Amino acid sequence: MGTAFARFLGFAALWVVLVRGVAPADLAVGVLAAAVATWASLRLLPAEAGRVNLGALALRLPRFLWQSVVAGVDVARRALAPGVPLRLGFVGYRTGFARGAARNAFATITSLMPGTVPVDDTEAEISYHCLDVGQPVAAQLAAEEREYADALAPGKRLG
Amino acid sequence: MIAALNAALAVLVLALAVWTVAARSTFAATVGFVAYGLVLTLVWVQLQGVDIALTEGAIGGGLTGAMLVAAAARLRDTEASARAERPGLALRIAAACVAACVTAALAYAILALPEPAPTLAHLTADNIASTGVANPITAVLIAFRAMDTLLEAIVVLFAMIGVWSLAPDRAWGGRPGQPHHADPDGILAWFARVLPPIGIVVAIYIFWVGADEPGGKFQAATILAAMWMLAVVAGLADAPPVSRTWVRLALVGGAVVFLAVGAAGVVTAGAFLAYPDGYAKLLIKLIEWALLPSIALALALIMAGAPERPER
Amino acid sequence: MTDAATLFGLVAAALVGLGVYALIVDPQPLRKILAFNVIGAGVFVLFGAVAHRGAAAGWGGDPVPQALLITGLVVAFAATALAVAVLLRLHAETGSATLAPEPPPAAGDE
Amino acid sequence: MTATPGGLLLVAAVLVPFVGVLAGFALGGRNAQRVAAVTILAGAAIAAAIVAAAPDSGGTLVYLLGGWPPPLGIALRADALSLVMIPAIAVVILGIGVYARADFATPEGVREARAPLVFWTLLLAIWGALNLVFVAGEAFFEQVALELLTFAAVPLVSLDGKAETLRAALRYLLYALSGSIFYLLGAVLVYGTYGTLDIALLGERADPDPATLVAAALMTVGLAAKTALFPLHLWLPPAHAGAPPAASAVLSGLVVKGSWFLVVRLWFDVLPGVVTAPSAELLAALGAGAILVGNVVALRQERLKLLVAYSTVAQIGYLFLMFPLAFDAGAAALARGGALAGGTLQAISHALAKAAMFMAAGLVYRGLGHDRIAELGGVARALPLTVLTFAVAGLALMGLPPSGAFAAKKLLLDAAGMSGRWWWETVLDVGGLLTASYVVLVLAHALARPAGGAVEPAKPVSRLSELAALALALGSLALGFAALGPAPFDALPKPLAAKEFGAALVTLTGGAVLAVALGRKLPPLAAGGGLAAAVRRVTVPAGAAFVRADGVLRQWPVAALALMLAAIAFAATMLLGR
Amino acid sequence: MSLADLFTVVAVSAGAFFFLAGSVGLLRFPDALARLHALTKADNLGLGLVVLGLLPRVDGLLGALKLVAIWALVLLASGAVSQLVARVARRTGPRA
Amino acid sequence: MAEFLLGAALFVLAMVALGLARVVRGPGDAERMMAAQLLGTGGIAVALLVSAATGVGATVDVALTLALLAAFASVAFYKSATGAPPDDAGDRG
Repeated sequence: MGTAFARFLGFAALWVVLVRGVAPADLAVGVLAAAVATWASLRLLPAEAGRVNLGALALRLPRFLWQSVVAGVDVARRALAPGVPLRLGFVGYRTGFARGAARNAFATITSLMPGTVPVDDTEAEISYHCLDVGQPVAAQLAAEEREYADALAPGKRLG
Repeated sequence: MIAALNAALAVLVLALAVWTVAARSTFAATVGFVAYGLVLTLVWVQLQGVDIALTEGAIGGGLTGAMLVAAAARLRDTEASARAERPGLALRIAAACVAACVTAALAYAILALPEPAPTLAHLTADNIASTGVANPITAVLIAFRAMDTLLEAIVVLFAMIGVWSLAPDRAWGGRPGQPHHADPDGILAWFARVLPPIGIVVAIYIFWVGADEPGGKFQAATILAAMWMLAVVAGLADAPPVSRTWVRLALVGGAVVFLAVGAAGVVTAGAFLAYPDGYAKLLIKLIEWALLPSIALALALIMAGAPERPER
Repeated sequence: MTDAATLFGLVAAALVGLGVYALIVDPQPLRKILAFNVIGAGVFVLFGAVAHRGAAAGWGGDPVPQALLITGLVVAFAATALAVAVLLRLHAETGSATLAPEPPPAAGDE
Repeated sequence: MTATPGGLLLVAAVLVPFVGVLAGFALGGRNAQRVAAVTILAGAAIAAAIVAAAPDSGGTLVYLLGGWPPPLGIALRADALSLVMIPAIAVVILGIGVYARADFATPEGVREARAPLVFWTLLLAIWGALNLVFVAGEAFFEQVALELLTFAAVPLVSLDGKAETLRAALRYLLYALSGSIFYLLGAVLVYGTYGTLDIALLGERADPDPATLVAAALMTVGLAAKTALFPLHLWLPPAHAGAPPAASAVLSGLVVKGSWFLVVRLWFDVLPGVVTAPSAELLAALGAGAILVGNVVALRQERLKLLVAYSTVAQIGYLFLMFPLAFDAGAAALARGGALAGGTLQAISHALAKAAMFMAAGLVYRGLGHDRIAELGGVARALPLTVLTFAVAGLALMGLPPSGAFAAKKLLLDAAGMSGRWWWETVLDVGGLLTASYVVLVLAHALARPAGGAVEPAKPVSRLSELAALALALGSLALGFAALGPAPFDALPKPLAAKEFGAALVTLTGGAVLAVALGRKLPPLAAGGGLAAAVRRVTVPAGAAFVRADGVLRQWPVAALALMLAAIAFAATMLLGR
Repeated sequence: MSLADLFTVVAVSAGAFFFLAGSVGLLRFPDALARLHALTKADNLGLGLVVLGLLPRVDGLLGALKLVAIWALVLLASGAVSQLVARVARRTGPRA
Repeated sequence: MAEFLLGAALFVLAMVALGLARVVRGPGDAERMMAAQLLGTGGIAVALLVSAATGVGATVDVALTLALLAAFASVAFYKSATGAPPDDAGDRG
């Protein structure tokens, strides 16, 4: 019930942002929209699949944004400056997240991190493609995982 | 600067059209077409047709693109043999000449269009107050030319019946399309779990503002259909059997409500599809709310294809 | 105002021409469907340019053609989807996708 | 512009079939057929009511949808032309509905089957779309009607799901969509020029300026492509021959009349002062080509259904002969009059006869298990009513008295005589001869003795279906009588005069000679072998050349090129003839 | 030029620069997976900076949040889709 | 200021067009999809910039729609490359 209500509030907040106001008529439809969205969300992603601690995630926002900037600058540097080398390769990263919603959220976040794109995953590890395998990629990913561990609580497998 | 932006868009549209026409591989041409649809969305913005940009973005950028990409991948093995049927040089030159003639004639006609341009904007503005809505396009769609819209909703239904008619006899009444399997813990499934609820909120928003600002049922229905398709291809949802009574009722519901309101107008307002004074906005909303799920479902089922899996 | 309309009107004319060329020469049905959509986009852009020319009453375009365009886009999608569905069914049935005239019917009964 | 009494009937004529579609589709199963039956009766009653209401409204019914007058709103209008077409189409639908009961019943033990549901819903869909074509008062609205018609017609082509019919359906869909898009392109230019698409308003305003000329050319060829006017007929023979018989009857008898009607609307009502004499001659020349090629190729077919389909190609040609004959050189505009009346009568007559002929062909197929013309021997004894239907429909198509086509021909020839264009008279006569040739050919085979003893029907044939087909054929044949009364038909010669019978005899004999000369094989019952063989040495290669030419024209690239060339030709003739 | 305008000019220019970088990367990087990095990293940052630059120009907090929501949506979609494209690119080998 | 924003939009559009060279050059279908994806992101940026420059707030909703749906072609691409039914999953790579 808590999850449903939290999601409902999230969708309602999205609605308020979209209509840019809280006029009563708008809000009435917004409640309906959020209710439908919550219903769909609970069907597609059951509450027991894991919990996202939005508060904890919000605390990581500055770090996430900064990492995005670093990632962008890194790519720009490699694209525009001919001197900067590319050392392409794959790195397997053993993650503590079991397969499922939490791991996918983690993978998506790390796909926006500097130098890494997840290309595959198995039971034990996520395979990353890296722009520079000379970097301590696994260590960086481990640091990320620690950062996000309390924000992304893994839940039951859906498969 | 706006002229430069327009010129750039024009060049980009033309370049992508040339690519779509000339690419050797059909898949490459299809991707070019997807890009073409996205650029057209920006063209609509520049032509101050935001309503149309929304529709193009949803249909051209979303549904049509996905459908054609999937079809191109499915038909890849037929390409080599089809290429052998390519007509000879003489015919190609003739075709080029004819196409150039058509373009030239059209360009001439366009440059000869009268100045100042005729418009129904003033007439629309004079009469829009009686409809209670502020978006003139919605007023045209559901009041001044309501019959058009009613029949277009029926056209979509006919197209869907046409798609269904392609079913093998044994599969009739069953579920459309092939079953989709995807790793339930994979990234596609995750994306399909997270995005559709957001899409639902956005769709209802686009629908809701349509009375007074750009937006409306067609755009919203397209988004809903796309969200549902995402869940289907990720293996999280399945198309319902086409013989289900609720499916049939949901499909015809919008048109039936539209017809009923129209028929009531004969008694209450003196003409079919006329709205009594003071109730216009209410009835327009009623029609739109009824059309939204019907059109969304019809578009989704058109995308899903003919029934291929017998029930049970 | 009319500058954009004229420019995109001429673009529309070119799009129609390109689509017509592909419609004639490309043997693959899917490419013909693409060509139909290229022509369709040209027609719609022209209609949009015509609507933009009719900008008045404080609106950026004549709302009547703009409204017609929206239904037109939806119907063009339905048409494309129906054509793709027939094509895929033909492919599933025969393993090929060609519009070349059918081979002479077999001598026996169907 | 104001609404007239009875205008609401026009809304009903369009929407009652569509309500039937929705109800039949929603209820599903056997109910679809029941709903169709009720709807067809209701629709027929509405058609009758429209005809009855017309005199009170001064001959033209008008309805303003939503109470909004054009140009902002849309008007429905039924003029004299619509008032003839609506009841005629209702009669054909009624006949097809009765005929199809046997073919499209939901089998026992099944809640719902694909083909019946699709057929019954789309039959109503086509009817509503056609009524919309007849009453729509606006060019974009006509476009909607065309879309409805196409989307409803294409699935009927591939109803049996075989690969050839799927290919035929795809070709039809793609070519028809191309036609639609060019029609829409023209409509866009018209809107850009006049700020309205209302037909009545356009009729007052249209001038021959560049945009209008380009629009006129594009809209004309778009519609011609959807009508399968020669040489834009690539899709028609396989589509009409491959569909189930009741569907073929709908497609051949009715659907092509929709886009033809729009050409008439466009030329007579929207652009009467824009089109020129040379462009009208060009349109009719394409019609003449259709008559010649369609008929000769029909004669060379091995299969009955393909023969009938090619005969449709030819019949479509007839429908376009009226345009130059209706051109009033004095006013430099198209004029409503005898030629238009003749053309309309021809359309109705063909709708009835062609539907009947496809039904008969379907019954032959069902009865024998095949429709190879050379093996039809004995079928006249096994299925006498069906062969009679074919013969009667054939007579009607030839234009022999007292058929509607006969009266139509007289009306057209009167118009031709007045303006001294003997050329079109020749085309009509040659067309009649060629039609006679394949009707005679088929009948000669059907009446011949079977190769091995008596023919037993492979499957029983529904008597009701036979009677429905016969009724339509007889209706076409008797249409000449119906047309005898009111002006401008009263100027016609009496169809039962001895002179007319003499002419009929000449046509039949000539047809027989042509059948001997051009047929694939020497038909049975043909005497005088030596002379015939000598003639055939020359004529048969000529016939085969027609078939080859048709084969080339029906290749996609050629047909698509022809579409655009036709557009250019129409634009040029409209420009040059000024 | 006000401070807000200056902020807009700087942020939007920076955003445009990253679009440049992304496109150059897409063209210059040697294989499909490397190009994917250019797409997901540079362009998303570019869009983010454009959004950032436009924030002072929209009225109201909610208007600003709406722009941010659009960016977040793009991040979500591109983060997920880049992984899908990567899987295909890896499967089909270095050529594709 | 509007001129600057439109100029930025033009620049972004030009960059996107540059990236579209990948649609032409490929070499693989994955690159082509990426280029189309790039156009989605760039198109959103252009729509937002134009919206800010012209003051037509509704254009933001166009960007919103694109953000929601521009990824769909890529999803279809992924499905058709990986999710084909077993009988015609013949490897092409």
